[in-house]
Amino acid sequence: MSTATTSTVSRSAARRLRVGGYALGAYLLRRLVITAVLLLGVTAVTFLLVQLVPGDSMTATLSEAALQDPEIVAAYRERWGLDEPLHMQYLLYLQNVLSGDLGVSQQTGRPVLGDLMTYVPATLEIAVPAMLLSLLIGVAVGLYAAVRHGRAGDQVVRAGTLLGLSTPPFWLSLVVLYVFFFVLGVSPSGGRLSTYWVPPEQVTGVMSLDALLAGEPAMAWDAVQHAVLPVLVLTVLTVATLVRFVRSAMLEVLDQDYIRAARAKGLPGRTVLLSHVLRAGLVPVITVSGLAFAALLSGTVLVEQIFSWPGVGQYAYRAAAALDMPAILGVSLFVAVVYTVVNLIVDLLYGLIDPRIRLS
Amino acid sequence: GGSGSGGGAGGGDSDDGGATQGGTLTVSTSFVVNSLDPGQVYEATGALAVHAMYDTLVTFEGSDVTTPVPLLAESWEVNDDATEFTFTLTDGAVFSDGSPVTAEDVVFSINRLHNLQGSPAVTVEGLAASSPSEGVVVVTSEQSNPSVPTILAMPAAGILNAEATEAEGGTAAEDAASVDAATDFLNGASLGSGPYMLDSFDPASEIVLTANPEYWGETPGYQRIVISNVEAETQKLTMQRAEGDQIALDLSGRLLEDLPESVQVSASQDTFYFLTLHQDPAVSEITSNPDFVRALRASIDYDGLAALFGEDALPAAGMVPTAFPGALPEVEAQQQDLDAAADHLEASGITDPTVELMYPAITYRGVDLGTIATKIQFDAEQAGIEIVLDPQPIASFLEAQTAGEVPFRFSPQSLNYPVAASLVNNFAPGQASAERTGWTEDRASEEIIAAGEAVQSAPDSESQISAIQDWQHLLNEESPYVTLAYNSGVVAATETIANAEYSPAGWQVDLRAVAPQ
Amino acid sequence: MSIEPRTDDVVAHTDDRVDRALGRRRWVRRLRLSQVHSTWRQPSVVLAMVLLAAWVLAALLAPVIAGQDPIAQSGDLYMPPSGAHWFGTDELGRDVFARVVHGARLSLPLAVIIVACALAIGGLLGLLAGYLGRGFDEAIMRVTDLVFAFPQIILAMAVAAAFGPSTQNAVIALVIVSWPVYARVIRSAVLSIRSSDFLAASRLLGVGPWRALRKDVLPNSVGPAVVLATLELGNAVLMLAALSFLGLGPRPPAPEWGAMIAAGSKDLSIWWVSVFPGLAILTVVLAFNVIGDALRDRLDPRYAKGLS
Amino acid sequence: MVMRKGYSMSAQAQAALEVTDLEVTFRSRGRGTVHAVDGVSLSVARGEVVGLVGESGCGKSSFARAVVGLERVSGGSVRLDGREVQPVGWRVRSDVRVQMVFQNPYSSLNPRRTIGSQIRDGVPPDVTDPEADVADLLERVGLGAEAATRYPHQFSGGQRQRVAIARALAPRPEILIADEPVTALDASAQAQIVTLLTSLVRDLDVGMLFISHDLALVRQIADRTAVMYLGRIVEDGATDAVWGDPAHPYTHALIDAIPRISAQASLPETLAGEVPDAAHVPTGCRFRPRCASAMDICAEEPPVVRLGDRHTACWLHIETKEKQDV
Amino acid sequence: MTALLEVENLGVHLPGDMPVIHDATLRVDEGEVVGVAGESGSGKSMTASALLGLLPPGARTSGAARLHGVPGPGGTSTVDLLGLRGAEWNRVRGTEIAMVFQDATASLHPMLSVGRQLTEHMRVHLGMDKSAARRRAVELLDRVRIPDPDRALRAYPHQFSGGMRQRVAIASALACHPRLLIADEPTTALDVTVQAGILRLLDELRTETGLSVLFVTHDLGVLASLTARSYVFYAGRVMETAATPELVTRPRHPYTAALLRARPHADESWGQGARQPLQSIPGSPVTPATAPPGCPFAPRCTHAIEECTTAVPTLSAAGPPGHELACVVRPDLTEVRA
Ligand SMILES: Nc1ncnc2c1ncn2[C@@H]1O[C@H](COP(=O)(O)OP(=O)(O)OP(=O)(O)O)[C@@H](O)[C@H]1O
Ligand SMILES: Nc1ncnc2c1ncn2[C@@H]1O[C@H](COP(=O)(O)OP(=O)(O)OP(=O)(O)O)[C@@H](O)[C@H]1O
Ligand SMILES: [Mg+2]
Ligand SMILES: [Mg+2]
Ligand code: NI
Repeated sequence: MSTATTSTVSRSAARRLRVGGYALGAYLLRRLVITAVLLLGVTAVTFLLVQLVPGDSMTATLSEAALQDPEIVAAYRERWGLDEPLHMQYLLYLQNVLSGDLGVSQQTGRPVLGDLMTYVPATLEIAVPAMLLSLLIGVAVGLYAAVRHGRAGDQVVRAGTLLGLSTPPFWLSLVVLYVFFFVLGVSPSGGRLSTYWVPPEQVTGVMSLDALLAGEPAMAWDAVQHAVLPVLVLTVLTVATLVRFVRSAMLEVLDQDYIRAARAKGLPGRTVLLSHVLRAGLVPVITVSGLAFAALLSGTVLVEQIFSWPGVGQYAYRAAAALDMPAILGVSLFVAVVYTVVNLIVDLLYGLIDPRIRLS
Repeated sequence: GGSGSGGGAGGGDSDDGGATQGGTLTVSTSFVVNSLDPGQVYEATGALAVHAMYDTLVTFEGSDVTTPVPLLAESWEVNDDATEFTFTLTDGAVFSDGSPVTAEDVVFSINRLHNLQGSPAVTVEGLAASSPSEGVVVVTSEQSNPSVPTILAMPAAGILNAEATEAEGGTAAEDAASVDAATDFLNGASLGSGPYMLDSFDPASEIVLTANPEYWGETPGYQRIVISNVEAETQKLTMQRAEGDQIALDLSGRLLEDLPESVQVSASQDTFYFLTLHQDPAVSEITSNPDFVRALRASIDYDGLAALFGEDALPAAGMVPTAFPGALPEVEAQQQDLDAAADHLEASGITDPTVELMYPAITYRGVDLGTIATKIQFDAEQAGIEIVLDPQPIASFLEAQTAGEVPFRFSPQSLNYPVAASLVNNFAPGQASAERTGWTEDRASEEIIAAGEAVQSAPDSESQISAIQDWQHLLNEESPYVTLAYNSGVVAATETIANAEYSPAGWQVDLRAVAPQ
Repeated sequence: MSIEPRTDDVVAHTDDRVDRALGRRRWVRRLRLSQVHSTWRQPSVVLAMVLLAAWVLAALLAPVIAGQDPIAQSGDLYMPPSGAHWFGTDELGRDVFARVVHGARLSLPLAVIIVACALAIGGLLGLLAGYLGRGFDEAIMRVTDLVFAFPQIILAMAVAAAFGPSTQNAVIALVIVSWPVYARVIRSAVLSIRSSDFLAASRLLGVGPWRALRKDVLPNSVGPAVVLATLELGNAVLMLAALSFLGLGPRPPAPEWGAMIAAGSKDLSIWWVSVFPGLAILTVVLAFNVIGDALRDRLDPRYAKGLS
Repeated sequence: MVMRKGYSMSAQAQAALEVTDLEVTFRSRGRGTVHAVDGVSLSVARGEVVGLVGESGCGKSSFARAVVGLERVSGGSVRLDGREVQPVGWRVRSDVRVQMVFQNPYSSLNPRRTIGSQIRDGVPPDVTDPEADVADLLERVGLGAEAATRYPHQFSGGQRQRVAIARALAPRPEILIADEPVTALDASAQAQIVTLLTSLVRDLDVGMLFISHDLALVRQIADRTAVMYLGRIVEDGATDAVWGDPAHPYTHALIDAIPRISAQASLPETLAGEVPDAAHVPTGCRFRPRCASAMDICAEEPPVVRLGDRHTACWLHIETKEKQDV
Repeated sequence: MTALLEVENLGVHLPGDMPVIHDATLRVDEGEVVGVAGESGSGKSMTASALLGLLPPGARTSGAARLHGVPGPGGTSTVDLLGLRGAEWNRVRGTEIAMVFQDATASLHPMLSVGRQLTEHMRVHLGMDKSAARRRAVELLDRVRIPDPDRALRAYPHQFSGGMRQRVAIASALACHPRLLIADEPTTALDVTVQAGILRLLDELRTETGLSVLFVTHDLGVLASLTARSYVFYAGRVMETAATPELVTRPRHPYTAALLRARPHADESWGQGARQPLQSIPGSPVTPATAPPGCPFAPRCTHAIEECTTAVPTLSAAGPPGHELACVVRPDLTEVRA
């Protein structure tokens, strides 16, 4: 948040903290390189975790019958380079990962990558709306709280966000399900679609869209209804962080002289808020929304399980419950990659939006 | 919830919807399915699906598991010492691709099951099939075995289209275990002659079956059956506000409690829960001590434990669940006797024993095994035995169990095939399960070995039943198994469904028979 | 002169003159201070303190307060809340109230252990990274980047699963995923101190680098660490519960809140089995968060920024 | 004549601090190499106040920090009585005879230590009663001895600057570098601190390099004044001479830009343009682009000209110098 | 001269009942540059903020601040600035009164182009379309001597130097033809050389456009060179006011005199005057909140008498017309300058 760097920080510190002045091209390149290195590191971490699993990864992966067969065992050893030194094993692992081979899930007996491909759209179906909703609410409410700083509205928001931050996600899901399904009976129980529907042909992977494409509005509506509660819970979980962040970012901006200057110019309050305060305040918000998205993805692990939502989260949950390491690591790797890439995009956006980076 | 126009049978508009009576049937069950290849199928849900897709020579109807009825075989004969079974195939049975079911297909399928050496192969151990003439199949057993028709009614013995299977890399040859490559294909499509075909299989979430338009028998009841992987608690939610035709398979005990009146429930106590104590002193000095086993056996609050499962469970009397002939009468149910436990413990010479109890961290038939294990822990504590719980993921548990080095474990068990004698094949000293428990023949008494043999050599089922009861009494005396309780398999179905009966035969509910009412 | 791209350093320079207006900042500080004093008197903070005190007391006096044995089983399964069982009984007929109260004995100390370990590791590494700079700093920061690339709960899950489920391993997993936050925050605090004039002045007086670390750097970086640790205590409780919920926490029959919720989640009609432990988590975490927030307001808010 | 980048001030016998051809460079990403200090020579004698003035960004602070050893020196040398001043690094600094007073009194004291403990850090180990020494130092800067037990936030900006001075004096320094020590203070506090500093210099026979952008203030207290522009010294000499008759056009412009108090309101004179980026220094005379009297010859690096006691680096004085030499 | 702005007994209390301004009375005539001086924290900026309604939220004001000749639906009228609420301010801000802040870096939005920041309020207030506003923006930039105005419009603030930024800020303030410009220490953050340029610019604007300026500074030298009349603040009160040359050469309030003595005497004949030690004011400044009863300067005043600590002196005439001071003692200060 270089906008906020003021001179109370000793000057030389300020110099060091400032976003360096690179041209956008160099900035882009640097970010790309950093991301690539990070991703490499991410694979190293998952590889190390594989090594941590007690016993041979082979016994965990191969079936009983296959283990009896020396040929299969030899082939397996060769493919995963189990006889090679550790760094060679890592290279092999890397090679496998790069070619999309994340191993075979013990639970499903299928390649982890294929499993992920199946479950990702379902997760996105709730994660993306929840993220958008969180951003919308987060910005609106955060801005509201900042403008009403210290007053009743702000206090209420603050209390609400603290409550949101302190709520265990799995518990909230249960309570919501209990209330809306069990007590009130206004929501479907779980899953993506009532079972009497034949799922539409997968086009986008998003159930409601696919249903619409298949010309089944009633089915699309059913799909939407199923998504409501999980989206709600995920939103509640993410929005608290966002509101708090937006609030403090906006407070910081509201405190700036340039906002006073804009008001002194006689600009209407709305204009000041929407085109001056928001613009400056959103830069850090964009950055943090990358983080928030990652948090949201982690949230799906427990939430999807409770709502029987067949997404990556449920997959991860089941993998964890079954100690299905290839699947767990596949999910970790996947989410880490998504997160890293989202962050890269966010950083690039940041570079595009902030002229101080764009034009330096 | 908008249980709108799309609900019920309306959901399944399809081109040839006229052929079947119903649209979509949803079967909810919490499952782990490794394979839908008959030669590999082992788990209950796999059996459920395979049974619907593959015809067997004979089968069972409804909840009855005593009388096999014809399916692909229109009749069969058995020789006197029950070692040779001759099946005559019906005419007109065709696979889903339209080709006729021949004796070669049957021979291929049974031999492949045997030679694949997969998990279900144990049931056909010692059996071999051949076809002396067209339309006739002879199955021989190395030992006298009156249960062969029952074994051949099991889903694993489903008949595959031999030609098509071979085309996908399948083989029935001796080396099938390493050469056969059809399993992957069979996990994505079916090659049977049953009323349903495999539409899609997602090992984590669902199995979708569709009606076989070419089915040679009666038209299947539904156009589409979705077997979805749903936790027990969600199954309950679904049944509470069921829309359309729904079956739930894991509702038992408490979960059945406040279901709507309209839900039909069918149950049968076909599972038992038991503890196993390793008999090899090298593995554990404690668990191999017979007095310790007795102390533990006396410490368990069988009634309280059964209560945890809900109304449909019973405290165990012997190993055979009440669903099967040969079960001990209810009055013989075991009782907690803490004084006796104390005496036994003293006799064992072990003071303040601590043992680790390994069990799979799963919910089985709606009951969290952790709950039961915690109860066991608590009861044992009353007798001065400390138990440390060691929940393991199912895969690790099975692996450890197979390795045969677990001192003390707890798990549910159902029968390989619905004949009590199958337990002897598995649990008698020296048999597969007993071996993994270190209960070798030389660690067992003459008496119990003889009792086991008596079961196996019983010429008819009557004498077999009394033999098996004797065997169970002896087990309660000196075996490393502590049978705790029997629990039911339950089928809960919406009122719109006919023939939703629980079958202890292994497939839980006969999907070929269920139909809209 | 024409409009040439100016570098930030030049920008920083003109800021320097603004230091003249330091007076202005003095009032800002004064203003903050006056607000801060009221933060301690805010009803929410008082409430949080009381709540936390109550939980600590509950943990200390659990056997007295609970009245019943948290692992004792009775035949009364699934009893709804009543006079005999305030929070009802669970699937084994155990008193939920007793279990919730005893749960504090598990969650609170474990959270403290997790935070203490993470603080010790992350704090030390962050301190050294900020102070030593260069290679060491780079290395530590890249490692934290790596850990941050994974969502916390998923990494914790993976680590706990790799080590196998147990209390100890859950704690290890949570420490592994949470130390980098401390490293980051402390590092940035140290960085700003490292370039501070008072540290330079100390060194000019002949104070050695290690003594300066102890006397100048350390005391000035504890503030953010304390704030963070308080907030992280809440987070640790939450994460521990999540791991237990997943079955990767303490083994049964330990009255762990997350595990209790998991047990209750098996059947919604016995809502009391999961609602009360959930409320326990909620209140504990809320108390930590409110107090952490107040602390953050109290101590220099600038440092706390790294948290959000 | 050997052309050197910088030049030394008239070699005074008693000069304690001797800076020769000092260079400080920074490499910053995107900006390239910045020669913040580009060959500066300067000396400070005991009991003498040397003023250093210049616009923002001309390298005054970099110079100060390099002299005390806080910034890495990339060329030239800093000597105290002939011995190199030891840079601040991983070793304990044993020679503490050069001390510094910083600009910002709010950040130059550790907020979490008592004043006394911070001052005691500098008291030489051979002092038998350090407490008394601290009390003595505090008295000397006009604070009561009881201040020792208090914390920085209990003091105003001016008082903190006094504390900072006391601390700098603790190790009995011989040279004090004061980098804009009063810029952050109110007018009245400025006067107090400046008065204190000058009296201490005289009383303790310490040399002081007083850096400021306030030319009037420097004129008020400095014995000699050096004017810095873009990393170089463009003029130096006795203060009265420099201010009375500035030799370099830059000095002239600086002086003319100061607003004055007089009965007739008059606006200060402006100086065209602004200080160029130190990373892209103009060729030849660095001041040329802004200089009103720039000539063709100014495209070449100007020589250092000696005018009596003074020096300047400007082509304007070449004639004069030659005349003198003759 | 006609009064443009008349502030009477302005009082400002910050939330928490913290007084920052007491009974400040001041006047700005049309086309006049008026100075406000005082130590840090004396309430200069608060006064400026009060006149634009930019006080911190929750601040209370008292007194009156009348702005004359504000055009309205029925001809021009007088507006009490302190009575304005919410959107009413927009009648005044930008068009009648504009402001330049101390720190130009902070007072320009870092992410909006200079063009946008120059034109947005023109379009709101003057109803200009985009191109007309741009044309005027180019003129303005040219007026404040920014080279290559066309390019400058497309640039962002960080691409300018501090002095240039302050010029942009001034251009932006002048965009809607305000009649009063409040400049709050606009040169404090700048080098003297740059400061000189800004001072000249403001002076030119005054002569050319008849702009009135309220110039806030703590540097009496700046005050002397630019302003015609000045007010000296201490602890939120006006201590003395007079024509600037009179004030700086013949101050009558001990505080003003002390301020003058504390600054370096570099002003008269350069190079000659022997160096005199600076004379600092003893003690440290107080704020209205911490001020003792009576004259707030009394504790630091060398002329203070008993009475000073009891009654707060009010501003009253002294000496030449227009010279007023708030002092009980009114010592006969001989000229501060030799
Ligand atoms: N740590 C640093 N990294 C990069 N550049 C630096 C650093 N410190 C100073 N500079 C550059 O060196 C030049 C001189 O800076 P310095 O701080 O020495 O100037 P100064 O004369 O003290 O200015 P001021 O009057 O504003 O304090 C400037 O161009 C500045 O940008
Ligand atoms: N945001 C604020 N909150 C609380 N008090 C404030 C705030 N801003 C200013 N003050 C107080 O108001 C008084 C007057 O401040 P003001 O900004 O008017 O001083 P100033 O004369 O402009 O000082 P400077 O020369 O440093 O700009 C000061 O005592 C200060 O403590
Ligand atoms: Mg400097
Ligand atoms: Mg001000
Ligand atoms: Ni519905």
